[in-house]
Order: sequence, then C-alpha cells, then structure tokens
Amino acid sequence: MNLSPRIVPLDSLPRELKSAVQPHGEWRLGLLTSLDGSQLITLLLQPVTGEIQLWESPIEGNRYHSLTDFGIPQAHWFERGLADLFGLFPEGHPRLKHLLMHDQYPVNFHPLRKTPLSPEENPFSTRRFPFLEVSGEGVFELPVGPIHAGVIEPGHFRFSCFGETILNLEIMLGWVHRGVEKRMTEVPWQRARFVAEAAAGDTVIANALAHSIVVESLLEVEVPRRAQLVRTIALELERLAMHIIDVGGLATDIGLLGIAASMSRLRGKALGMGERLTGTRFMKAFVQPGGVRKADEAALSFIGKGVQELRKDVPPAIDMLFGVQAARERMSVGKVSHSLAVEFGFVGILGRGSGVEYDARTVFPHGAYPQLAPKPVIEQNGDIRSRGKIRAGEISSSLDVIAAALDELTDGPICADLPRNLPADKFSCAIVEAFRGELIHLACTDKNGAFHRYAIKDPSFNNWTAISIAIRNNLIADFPLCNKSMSLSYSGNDL
Amino acid sequence: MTLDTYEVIALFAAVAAILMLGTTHLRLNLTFYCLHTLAIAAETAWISYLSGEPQHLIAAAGVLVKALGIPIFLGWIIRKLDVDSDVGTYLPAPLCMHLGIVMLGVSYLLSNQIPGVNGDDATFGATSAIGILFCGILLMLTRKVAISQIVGFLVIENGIYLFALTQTRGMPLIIEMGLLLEVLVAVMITGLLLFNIKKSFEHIDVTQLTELRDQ
Amino acid sequence: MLSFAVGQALQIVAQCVGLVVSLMVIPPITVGTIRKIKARLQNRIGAPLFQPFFDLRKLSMKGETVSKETSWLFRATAVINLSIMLLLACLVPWLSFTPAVFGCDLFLIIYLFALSRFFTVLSALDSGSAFSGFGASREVTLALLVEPAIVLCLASLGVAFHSSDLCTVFSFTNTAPVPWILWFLAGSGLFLTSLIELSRMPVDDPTTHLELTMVHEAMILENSGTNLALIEYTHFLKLAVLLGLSTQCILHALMTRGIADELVRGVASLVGIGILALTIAVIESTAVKMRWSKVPEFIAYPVAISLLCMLIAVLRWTK
Amino acid sequence: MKVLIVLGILPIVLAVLSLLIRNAPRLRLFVAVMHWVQLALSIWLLLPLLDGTVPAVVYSPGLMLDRLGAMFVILTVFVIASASTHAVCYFAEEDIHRHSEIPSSPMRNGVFYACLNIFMLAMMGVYFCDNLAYLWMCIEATTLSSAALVFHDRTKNALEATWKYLIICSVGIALALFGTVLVFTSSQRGAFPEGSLNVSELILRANKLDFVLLRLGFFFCLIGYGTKAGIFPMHSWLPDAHSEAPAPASAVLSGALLNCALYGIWRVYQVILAASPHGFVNHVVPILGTVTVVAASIFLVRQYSFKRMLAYSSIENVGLMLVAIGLGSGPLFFLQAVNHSCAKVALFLLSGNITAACGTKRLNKLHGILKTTPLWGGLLALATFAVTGAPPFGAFVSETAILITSANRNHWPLAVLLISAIAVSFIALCLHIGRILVGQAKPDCHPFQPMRSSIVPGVLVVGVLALGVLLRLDTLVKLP
Repeated sequence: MNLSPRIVPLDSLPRELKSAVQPHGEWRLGLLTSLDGSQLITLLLQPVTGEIQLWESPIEGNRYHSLTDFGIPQAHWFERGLADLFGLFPEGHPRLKHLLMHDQYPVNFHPLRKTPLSPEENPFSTRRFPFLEVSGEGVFELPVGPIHAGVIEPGHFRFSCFGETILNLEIMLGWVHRGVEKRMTEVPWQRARFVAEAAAGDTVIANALAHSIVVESLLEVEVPRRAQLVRTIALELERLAMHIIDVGGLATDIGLLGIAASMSRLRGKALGMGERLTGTRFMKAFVQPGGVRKADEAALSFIGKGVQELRKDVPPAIDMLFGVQAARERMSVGKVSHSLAVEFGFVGILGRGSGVEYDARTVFPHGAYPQLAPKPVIEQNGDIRSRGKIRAGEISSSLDVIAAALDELTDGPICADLPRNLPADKFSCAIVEAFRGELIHLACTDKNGAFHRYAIKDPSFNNWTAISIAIRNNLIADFPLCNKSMSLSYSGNDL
Repeated sequence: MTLDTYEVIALFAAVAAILMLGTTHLRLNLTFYCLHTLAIAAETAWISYLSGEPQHLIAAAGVLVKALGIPIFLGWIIRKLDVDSDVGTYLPAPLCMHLGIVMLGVSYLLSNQIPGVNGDDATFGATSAIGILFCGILLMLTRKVAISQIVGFLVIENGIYLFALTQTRGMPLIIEMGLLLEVLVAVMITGLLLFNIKKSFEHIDVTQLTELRDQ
Repeated sequence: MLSFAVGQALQIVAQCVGLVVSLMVIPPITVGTIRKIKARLQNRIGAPLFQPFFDLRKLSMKGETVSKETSWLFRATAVINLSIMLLLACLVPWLSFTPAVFGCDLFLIIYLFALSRFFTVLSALDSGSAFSGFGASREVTLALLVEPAIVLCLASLGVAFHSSDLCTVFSFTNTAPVPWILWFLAGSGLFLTSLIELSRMPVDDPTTHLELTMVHEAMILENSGTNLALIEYTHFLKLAVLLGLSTQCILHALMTRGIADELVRGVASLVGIGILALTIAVIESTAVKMRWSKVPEFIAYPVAISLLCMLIAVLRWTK
Repeated sequence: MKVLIVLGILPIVLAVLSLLIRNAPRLRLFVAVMHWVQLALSIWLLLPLLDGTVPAVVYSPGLMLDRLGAMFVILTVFVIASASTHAVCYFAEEDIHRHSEIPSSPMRNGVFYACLNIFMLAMMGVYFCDNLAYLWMCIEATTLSSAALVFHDRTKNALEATWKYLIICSVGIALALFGTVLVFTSSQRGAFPEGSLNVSELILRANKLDFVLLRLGFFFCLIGYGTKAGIFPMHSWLPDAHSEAPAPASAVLSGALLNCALYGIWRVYQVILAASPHGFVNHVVPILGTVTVVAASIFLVRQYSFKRMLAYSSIENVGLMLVAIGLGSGPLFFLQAVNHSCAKVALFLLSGNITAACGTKRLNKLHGILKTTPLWGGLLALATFAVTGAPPFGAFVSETAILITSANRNHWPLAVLLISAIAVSFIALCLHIGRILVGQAKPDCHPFQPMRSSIVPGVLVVGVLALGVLLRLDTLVKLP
C-alpha cells in the first residue's frame, strides 16, 4: 500500500502518539523506526477499519525524549532497536540496553546510520548487557543459553529465582543478527525477495508475500486473481503446519508423547502439501512480486485431498490434548492479561488469547483477504490453554480457508509482468497475518529507484516482552511450556 | 494371627477410602470411590457365602449398583458442569490423606473400646468401618466443591453399611434395600441441584453459599 | 554325602553365574523394553531392544570432557555409585535366584541407596553448573519426601516377619501368614516410590530435553563419555533392582502357598519385571508430567500406602 | 393393614394427579379439599385409638400405632390441610405479583404439590413405625421430599437453603442410621439372637440389651434426629430453610416436620428409659432441650428477618418439647406440639401474607401493618402471644405444665433457666412484632384479599385460644 508521510514535529510526537495509540486511542503502533538516523518514522495502524498513517518527525542530532518514558510501552523495544541500528538515543528510557547487537560489535557501530557518529555523541562506552539484579536472601540467578539442550535458536535467558519461583526473567537476544534490513537495500530489488524470505525461516510465505505486496504497490501492478488465491493457500499451509507443530510442542512439554508424535506426523503432511505445491517443504522461492512461480493443477488437487484428510485426523488428537484434566491444569498458567496485551500491543495468538480482537487478515488486504478471512478465534483467559485453543481453532479455520480458496480457483495467469524500475522517493508498506501474528514490511525508495530503507517487523518483536511478564511468579519448570505456547521467533526478532 | 478374608476385603475398602482423600481430582476421586464400593460389594457377597444366606447376594447386587451407577451419574454431571478438580481444600489433600490413616489407627483403638464387638480383640472389620466413616466426615469437612460433599456423604453411608455388615448378623434385607433406595434418591436430587448451583453461582464451590446467615 | 556337597556347590556356582549374567543383561533390556513399548504406543517403530547396550558401548568409546572447575569427586562418583549399586544388586533379593550369601538387612539397603544418592548430589554440586545445582536441589527434595515411604514399606514387611533380613522376608518358603493386602500395598508403594526414585513420569520426564524441568538428567548434564556410560548403567541397574523388589512383593501377594520350584520362581520374577516395565511404559505414554508444585500430592500416595502398610503390620503383629 | 392402605392411597393418588393436572388454581383447590377429606378419614379410622378404647394397634411386624402416634397423625394432617387451604389464596396472589424473576409455571406448581403429598405420606409414616429402621427411612424420606418445597422459589437464596438443608440433614440422618445399627447390634448381643429393631419388643426386654451399645446408639440417634429437629448446635439449616421456603411450606416444615423428628427421638428414648430408668441419659435430654431454648432465645434478640425470627421461635419450642420428652411425658410433648403447631402455622401463614404484600422480609423495612390491614395485624399480635405462651392461650398451659413437672422432678436449675429464656424470647418476639405492627403505614404495601387470607390463621388462633381456655393445668401436671 503506498503511503505519503505526514510531518509531525518531534516536540509534539509523544503527545500525539500517546493520544492515538491504544489504550488511549484506537490505533496501534505498527513500526517506529528511522530511514537514515535523521528522522523518526512512525507507522500507525487502525486495527478495525484498516487505515494506515505514516508520520515523519525529523531529528536534530541523535537524541530524543523516550516515548516509552512518556507512557507508550509499545515503543519500548523499538527504541532499543533505534539505538542499536541508528545510534538514536532515547533520553529517559527506563531500561535502555542493546537489543540486536551484542558486545562483540564496536561500541560506536550503527549499521543503518548514514552519517557516522562521533564517540562523544554516544552515551554508552560499552555494549555490556546490564541484567536487572534481584537481590535478597535465597534469590539466585540461573543463566540459560544462548545454546540450549534442544535444537532451537540461540537466546540467552537470565532467571532470577527464589527457590523454584521465577521472580524476574530477562531475555538477551540478537545472537542471530544478520543485517537483513541493510542487505535488503544493498541487493538489486529483483533479488531482494530471496533476502526477505530468509528473515525468518519458518515464516517464508508470509515474508515473501509482504515483500511482494510492497513491491507490487510501488510498481502499481495488479496481481491476477489466481495468483492471489494460490498465495492464500500457501500462506494458510504455512500457518497450518506451524500451528500443528506448536500444538504438538505443547503436548511434548507436558509429556503426552503419543499426541506429540501424531502432531509431528500431521505437520509432515501439511509440509508435504507445501512441497508438492512449491517444490520445497518450507515453500521457499514460491511467492514472487507479481504473483507466484507456479500453480500446478495436480498439486492443487493433492492439497484438496490433503485438507480432507487433515480435517479428519487433526481434531481427535487436539481434543485428546485439551481433554486430559492434568494437562488442563498444567496449561492454566502463564497468564497475559487483556489490559497488558492492549498496552504492549501484543499481536497474533498472544493478543487473541487475551481477548484482543485483531487479525490482520480481516482488515488489511493481502492474498485473497479480507474477502476470504475467517472469523478470528478469540479466547479470554490469556493462559497457555487459551493460546493452545486458538491454535486449534485456527488450524480448522485454515483448513476451511484453503478449501474455500481451492473452490474459487479459476484458470488464468499466475504472474503479472513487472516494470524494470521502482519509482523514486516513495513509501510503501504491507501488513500480513503470519502464523505468529501481524508482520509488517515498510519500504522507502531513494531517488534512483532503489530501496533506501527496508524495515521488517516480525510479530515476535512485539511479543517477546510477554514471556517475561507471563512467567513472573510462576514455577521455573513451567517456563518451557509457557515459552512453547507463545512460540516466539529468535531470528525474526534479530533480523 | 492371620487376617480373615473378610477382614482383608474390609481393609481394602478402607484403604480405597483413604486414598480418596488424597486427590482433589474429582474423576480420580470417583474412581477410588468405585473401587471402595466394589470392595464393599465383594465383602457383602463374601459374607453371604460365609453365612450361607443367599439373600445377601441381593444386597451385594444393590451395592454393585451403587458402585457403578453413582460414579457414572456423578461423572456425567462433572462432564456436563465442566468442573474437574476441587477449587481448594481447607486442608491440603495429602495431609488429609495422612490424617485419614491416623484416623484408621484411632478407629482401631475405638473399636477395641466398644464392648461386645466380636470378642476381646477388635476385628479389622469394625476398624475399617469406623475408619471409612471418619474418611467420609473428613471429605465432607475439608472439601469445597459440592460434588465432594455428596461423595463424602456416600462414603459415610458406606462406612455405616460396612459396620452393620460386619458387626451384626444380618440386617433384614428390606431395610438394606430401603437404605439403598434412599441413598440413590438423595444422590439424584443433590446431583440435579448441582446444575442449579452451577447456573446461579457459576461454580459448584459451596463456600460461595454464604448469603444466608444471621446478620 | 560327597555328591550332595558337590551338588550344593554346583548350585551355588550356578546361582552366582546366573546373578552375574542377570546383572549384565537384565537392566539394559528392561530399559530397552520400556523404550520399545513406549515407541509402539506412540505408533513409532522405536529403537531395537538392545539399543541400551549399543548406547553404553558408544558412550564408553567416546572421549570425555571434564570441566576444569571440578574436583576428583566428579569423576569418582560414577565408579563409587556403580560399586554401591552392584553391591546392592548382589544383596537385595530382587530376583528369586540370587544366592543368599550375606543376608541382607533392610536398613543396610536403605542406607546404601542413600549413600549413592549422596554421591550423585555431591558430584552434581561439584560440577558447578547452574542446572546441576538445580537438579540436585530437586533430587534432595524428592528424596526427603520419598525416603520414608521405602523405609516404611520394607519395614512393615520386616515387622510382619519379625526379621529385618529381606532374604528371610522374600524367601518364598516362609509360611508366616502375611495377608495378601499387606504384600500388595507394599508392592504398589514400592512401585510408586521407584517411579519417583528412578525419575520416571509423572514426576520427571526421562525423555525431555528441557533443562529447566529435569531432575535426574539435570544432575548428570556435565558428564560425558565413559563416565556417563557408567552412570547410565548404574541407573539401569537401580531400575531393575527396584522393579524386581516390587515384583517380588506382588508375587508374594499372588501366591497362596510357597513356590517350591526354582524355575517357576525365576521365570515369574522375570515376567513380573517385564510386566512392571510395561506398566511404566503405559503410564509414561498416558500420564501428564505434573507441575512441580503438585508433585508432593503425588508423593503423598506412596507415603500414605507405606503408612497403611506399617499401620496394618503394627496393629497385627506387635501384640 | 387395610387402615394403612386407605390412609396411604390418597396422598399417592394426589401426588400423581398433581403432576398431571396442568391447571394450577384448580389443582390447589382440589388438593386442599382432598386434604380435609384425608383428615376426616384419619379421624374416622383412628377413632378407636383416639378415644382410648384400644391402647395400640399392630398392623404388621414393625408397623404399629399407639395413642400418642395417632394424635400426632391427626395433627400432621391438620397442619397440612390448613397450609394447603391457605396456599390456595397465597399462591393465587403470588402468581400475580411475583418478586422473583423466575416465572411460575404449572410444572413447578405440580412438583410442589406432588412433593407436598409425598412429604405428608412420609410424615404420617413416621408415626406408624415401630421398627427403628423404618422410622429412619421415613424421616430420610421427609428430607428428600421436602427439598423441593424449600427450593420452590428457585432463587439463589432458596438454592442455598435447599443445599444446606439437604446436606446437613442427610449427614445428621446418616448418624442416626449409625445409631440405629448400634441399637440393632446391642439387641443381638443381648436379648435377641436374631436381632430386633421393633421398639415394642426392645422395651419389653430392655434390661437384657447390651446397655453400652444401646446408649451409644441412642446418642447417635439423638444427634441425628436432633439435627433434623433443629436442636442447638445442629440447628443451622433450620432458619435458612424456613425463611426461604414459601409460606405454606414453612408452615408445614415448622408445624409438622419438627414433630416428626422429635417423635423419632421419643421412640428411641423410650427404649433407653426402659433399659435404665434412672441413668445419666435421662438428664442429657432435658439439658439439651434447655440449652436449645436458651440459645434460641438469645438468637431471637438480634434478628433482621421476619421469617428467620419465626424459625428461631420454632427452635425454642423444639427445645421445650425436648424437655417434655426428657421428662418422659408423652402428653406434655403432644400438648406443646399442638399449641406450637397451630400458633406457628398461623404465624407463618400471616408472615407469608405480609412479606408477599410488602415485598420484603427485613424487619426494619416492615412497619404499620395495623394501619394497612388491621385484620392481619390483629391476628399477628394474637398469634405471637399464642406462640410465646402468654396466658389465655394453650401454650401457656403446656409450658407451665412442663416447668412445674421439671421442678417436681428436681430439675430446678433447668426450670429457672427455662423461665428466664422463655421470658427473654417473649420480650424479643413481642418487640419485633410490635415494631412491625405500629408505625407509619407502608406506602408500597399491597395487601391482597385481607378477609380470605385471614380465614385459616384466624381459625387456628381461635383454636389455640380455645385449647388454653379448656385445658386444666392441674390434670396435666399429674400426668405421668
């Protein structure tokens, strides 16, 4: 969607932003970033009507007053990111630590900043991560990671415990910071889609789709209907596979290995459908600007059959998981309250599990949405079980959507021809409901028609805060289950 | 010095009743109740075999109805009401269970005190019966969910029945049948009342029933 | 006369050979059986029955990494524990055909178990890793809760027989009239305690990879190579001994008079261990790992059962 | 046997018909008429017992009726007939102005009347039982059948009251069952190798029973049936159930059910009296009765709810009856029961009228009844005097007789305590009722059919007055 920024002076930004974003206003903070370190870019989304606003606030120097400190907790991690990537330092930020770049980078290295910063302008002399210290008799710290016992991504967790109870949890991420956003501006735009897809390895379709929408709207290209539908099918297949394995993960963590085994098998089935459609199990290099790479009739009818089978096989396993009483008991922890979810702007499963009725599929156009959008699944309790139930509900609604898209599928071209050059000096953004939640791509072209700045906001970026809050005062042994229920992405956050 | 088989069965019923105290999980509770009542049915049948009175077999069949019918009925209610564990107890469940064991010891002493209970040495029959009675009372006193109170009442009832079974030589059958009928009707009525409690109070936690009191 | 003595000597030799073979073969196979059944219950084919042997071999061939923070204790523990467990396995009548050479006092058994746990915990603390300390703290908590249950279960049988020698208790020929309910309760109490002792579900999940929830696995996280192989084998042995002991109790509950035939006893013991392994597999496939705060509620059951055993035994046999 | 069938058939038929007849007003009228028929039938059939020509009739082993029982049967049927007669106009009013959000339906009405009839059958059954186990069953049946009466309003409070009633009484009754089993055991250890629970047989061979077991059994029965009768400290269900049930049901609970439970105690007590005429047990019962009277009088002082206050007054009277039982005097027990039943039924029915008209049960919101409806007000005052034992009424005679008898039996401390407690409760009740009667007329009070709704209470009050005038104290005191 093409945008043109409105200039909001830096002085009035906090006030205007606070009155606009939830819980005071109706908007949510989509993105808070910068183009090259000399301005703040604020992307605001209306989660009901689907309006989008882009604000630009020029900055003199590299200091501004922290928005978090002004009472906008949604901006908390964005400001940490700004400090790391652009050297823009928020004054009065309650807990300013580095987010993406750990202490082996030079202190004064800010990859996305166009004009280098002199050391005097940098308030920090070290990149040490000052963990919050909890003191008192019997309180001890338990460092976990970044390398874990299972095969998962790296992240360092610092638990402050009192006996078996977690008093505080601090998370240090950034171990897989690869410079995706910078790389996006360095490669030719025709090849940028491969970089975009790699932002998070399990969110391939959603990232590719968001990137395609950004490019298509810059180029003002109409995507054929068939391609839209096939994209929808691919997106839902991705959601299906990931939700199934996440539910299976819950079962593994509470020790119901039989159910977990079935879920792994079913997830394999969903991935197999994706492979048949795209050629790779995680569906890489399939969605491209203008449409999709291929749409084989045989593959589509195979998916139709697969959907029928999954409809039969998945619900019994899930019902078994949620029916076991002891499992319900285990899943009754890790609460995220509704007010917290609104205040921090949690998205996706996490938000909907706490009663936030926001599903980008019903609001923002992508693929065949919002026409085909299912009714969002909402749970009120905010605990592990309600997040699990939402996954279960979305598994079945995804199956329905795939079936509906297959029904609607007609013959036609699957890819539009694209012009050779991107227009100059334009903004464009795309909002896609990935399986974890709202995924945002924002692009800005320079005067040569190349990407000047390409920002990606993974859903996990909003949600990482939730885990530390949800697990507070719970048992250490409940942390893995709580973590699994949120299923956050490390690489999506680190980019 | 050997225990008679009928004493062993009675003891088994008491053990099941004690284990019932240890869980707040209603379904597990019902399973233990079922075991406990089955043991009492077996006891009835065994005593009928010992005494050669076939009429006791009918009583055994009646207890069997109690052992199977009531857990099924209450299980159905639990499923309908979507309540599956006790919201909280006045006494932690494990402690309660261990208290139940102490009570079994106490009831051994008690049954020694009651004169005329089969000879000079207390039988484990009377011990188990009084122990079960205590378990039922503990269950009723320490649990907050209405279903547990019904189950507690049933356990008390079983304790009394077991006492009658082991200490008397044959209560008239019609009386036993009458008692059984009353118990079944009581469970039906209270069970149906549970639905109303759930509807009005949104839970079957009886500690919420505090509206009526003086002042 | 001479031929009789020779016959007896031969029998003892046969028993010793049987014991050695059992010690080497039964524990890993029991573990393999549990794993295989679990896999089948999850619709997987699962590793072969003899996989634990292969695992032990693989581990013993691997190099060992030892943290420089540790002392000699860290490495010595594996050997110490293995010796304790072998001693235990020789003493405890966990199989019907072990030679009753030394006699076996139940308090000795309990202290040997405690000693082995002491060294495990010590070595976990010695390694200095945060998880090992965590696991050790959990292990000690569990031990504190579970220990009385084992003591009382075994002691109640001792009271019934007026003897603290387990070989007398489990002799199969002693006709002291112990009611089946006592045997049965003692057996089930021992079985439940061994679930906890052996870090099986629902208290600990032996297959988990989540370091924050582990108990036993957390303690041995730092061990590797041969050291780990020894620890694993010790653990297998402990499993077999404890399951064997429960089996013996249940067998005594089931039989109405003494079983004279050695062969029948031996086969029954082995089959019993197999059935308990099956039970463990079924429990682990269906049970949910409990919340740590709910674990005491579960432990209360074996404790209650053991208390009941003691109560029955004391009321009946201390006149 | 024929008598039993004839007496039992009408309630059963009525119970079935109640569920079948869908027209609520017609059903109410029909049942009320039939209850009077039942009363006439009972008097006619039990006449030989009542006039003393036959001391007791044994219908079958375990079923027997003596004179006291016969009189209680008549009293029970009379109370139920009065209540159901009054219910005709009470429920008619309630159908129009309901205060609860749940609409009335023919089904609910049918269930009420069906349960009322089964309740009546169970209560009549209590008096016919010679066998203690049958007695237990009948009393448990009264609990189960009256639960629906208490729950009639279907409100949250009614639900709570019903739940407490069912659970507390069931547990109490379970203890009584244990007591019964113990009595049976004692009979087997002693006189009867086969064992017996028939009171008549037990009394005959009382001295051969195993006394320790018998005494234990009696205590359990006392606690068990005492719970049902509302003896302090097991009374907690009683105010709840009485205040939440609709007025006719409260009247029946108070006027008939409590007598049943006390009759259970009376039967067991007779056995123990026969076994040990001068034992320790003989002091326990009057003391328990006195304690109940004292406790109830203290509770009466601080009351906020009209019907709860009346319930506590019932507990007080239960205490007095228990004293009468403890003194071993059946006639005194019956006389106190008659006076209390008639006066309390009148009071509960009037309280139903007043609370329905004013829409509240809170004492501090009720005032000026004398101004709004002088008829109700007057009757209320008279009934209050009647129930508290003021002079011209029957209760005065019976209470005085109890006091004198207990003094004669050297229970002086009890008599003194009783007198002071009765005085306290008299003052408390009169004060509370006086506040209701006088003062500004309540503007939102809508009295309905003052004449028709006063008939039954009026007749009852007159009856109690007549009893007081006709009874001669000196003959009563000389009774055994």
